Amino acid sequence: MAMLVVKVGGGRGIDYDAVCADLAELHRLARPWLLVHGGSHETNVLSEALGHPPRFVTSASGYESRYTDRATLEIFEMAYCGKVNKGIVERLQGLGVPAVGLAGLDGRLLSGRRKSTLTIVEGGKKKVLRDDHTGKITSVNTDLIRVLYEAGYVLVVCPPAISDDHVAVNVDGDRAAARIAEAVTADDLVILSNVPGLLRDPDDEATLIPQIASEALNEHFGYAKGRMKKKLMAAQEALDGGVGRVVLGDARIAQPIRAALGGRGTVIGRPTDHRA
Amino acid sequence: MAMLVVKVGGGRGIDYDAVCADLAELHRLARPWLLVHGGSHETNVLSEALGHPPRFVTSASGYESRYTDRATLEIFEMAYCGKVNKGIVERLQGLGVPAVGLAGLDGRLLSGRRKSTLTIVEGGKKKVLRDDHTGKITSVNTDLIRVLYEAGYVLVVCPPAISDDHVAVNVDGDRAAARIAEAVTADDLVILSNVPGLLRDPDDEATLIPQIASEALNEHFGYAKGRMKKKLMAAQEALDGGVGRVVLGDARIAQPIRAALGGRGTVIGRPTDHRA
Amino acid sequence: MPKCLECDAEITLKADVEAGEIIDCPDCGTEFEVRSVDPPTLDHAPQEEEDWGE
Amino acid sequence: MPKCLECDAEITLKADVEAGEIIDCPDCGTEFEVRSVDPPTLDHAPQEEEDWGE
Repeated sequence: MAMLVVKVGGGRGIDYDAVCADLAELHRLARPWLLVHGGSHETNVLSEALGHPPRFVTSASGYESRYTDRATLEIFEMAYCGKVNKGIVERLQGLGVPAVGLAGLDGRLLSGRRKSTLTIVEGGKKKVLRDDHTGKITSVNTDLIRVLYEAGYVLVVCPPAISDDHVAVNVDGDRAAARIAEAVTADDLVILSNVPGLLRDPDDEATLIPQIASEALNEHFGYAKGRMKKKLMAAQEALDGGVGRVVLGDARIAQPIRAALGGRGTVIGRPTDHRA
Repeated sequence: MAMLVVKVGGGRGIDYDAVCADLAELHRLARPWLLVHGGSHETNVLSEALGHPPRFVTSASGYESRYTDRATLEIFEMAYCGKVNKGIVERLQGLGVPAVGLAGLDGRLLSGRRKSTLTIVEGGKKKVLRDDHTGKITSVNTDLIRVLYEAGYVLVVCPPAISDDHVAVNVDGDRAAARIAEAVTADDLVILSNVPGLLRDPDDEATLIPQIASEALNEHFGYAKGRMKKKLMAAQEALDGGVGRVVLGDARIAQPIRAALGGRGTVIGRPTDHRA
Repeated sequence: MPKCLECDAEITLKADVEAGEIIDCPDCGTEFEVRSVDPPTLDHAPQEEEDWGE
Repeated sequence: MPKCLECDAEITLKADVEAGEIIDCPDCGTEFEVRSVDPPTLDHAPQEEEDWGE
């Protein structure tokens, strides 16, 4: 049975109980999966509470990202690797899933190349940020994944990754999921977030785009703004990496993963096989 | 080579860089070890900053512990599993050690029995606390440890454990290290903290007790107050579990682990073999 | 006024009594936990397990 | 006043210039990063890598 990679976002309104219940059912049905999760909402709340409010910057080429200085990185780790990761592991254990939570740091599960500088536009000025702990994933430690799955465990993974110069780096969770899906030759990558999928009009959930062929994905980037743009980039990278189908699904509905596997949301690549 | 279990406290003034450098050297010398770490100082700082100040309670039988309601447990996870655990893994990776950070939750590495109630004395009154997420370790998942060590990885472990009813529970780090040392049949358990070892007079570091025979340990409980009392309990449990030697060492000195292995601190059980 | 669950003696609760507090029956000495103050309800105090925790 | 590292033209820094800011040489258009404001020192602007991040 090919591996299923599921990415669940960390935004507001994500129902981890429903996601975990669905994952537990898939585990019971012997469908192997690996979960990658976010934690941006928790990180924002924690940053504010600790008097180090999040600073989002827009790169010269228009991408928004969290400026991750050392203090932010440690807050990021507390939210992602501490609260969210262990909260999910606790839920899954309670549902009979032998879950193991790992950050990309652990055993160099996710290695990345740290960007030495980030050029941003802020207050009408172009600026260079130097101590941004951000990177791009260059490799996935499939050996560590294989060892744990062969021993019967199931992985719950989150950033940060670790750079070649051994520094923890914040990486985009959706693209991390895509790289993992590619590395484990997953058939499906399901990306769940607090929106139904790719919408022609972001403010109108009725404008959901149900199906996009791989080669047509490029033409749809125009519909995506902010985080959705990164999800499309992730989908493109997964498809390029041999993943057959990427589904952008809604994390707020009941049985969100099986709904996505059944074609609910935006299916990119291989159309849903309704006989399965 | 028998396993060495090292416990490093989470108190103020712990020099994780020195501890990690020492561990990396031992790894280079092919001396297998497993690290258990604390994080109480970070947890206190975080609790205060989040407006949920730590509440330490004293049980009817005189033991002090952190009252761990659900909110405290999540702060505890952020500090232990997020900041401290991943900070140590990051340092070790930078020193060439293939470290993997796990909480006791992960893969049920540490299972515990949750105390349903805690009877405390506070403000001259005896009280029952109900939603205390505290427990005692009942079993260690040696299978998960073996799988990862055989694959060449090295473990960095911290609480919480997971209870039989699948709830994350705060467990005493020193006693967790003792149970792990017993489970992996370690020769040595080194417990490092921000004191030189067991002192006859806690305020005078010159009153260090260098050597205690296993059978004489009981007579020395009188010298221990607060956290040190728990370290002696942990030492007793490790010795009862077949661990040959427990050394209470100072985490603030250079090469703290090799100093402890060389007999510096309070050696309990098998005297230090100076030929080794 | 709540009654002792063992010997039926009447137990007067102090003004500053709190939920969760443990009190003893003045007659037979049995320990009770004040489960709630209003209305005052008592329950046998939980059996004290050896404590531990971080 | 700092000089352009390419064409030696003099580059006047605005009053609100910040360390890390990128400015262009008015003559040859080369981009520089203001490494420090006082004393004003310039360096070639870093080559822009495709960005990413959470």
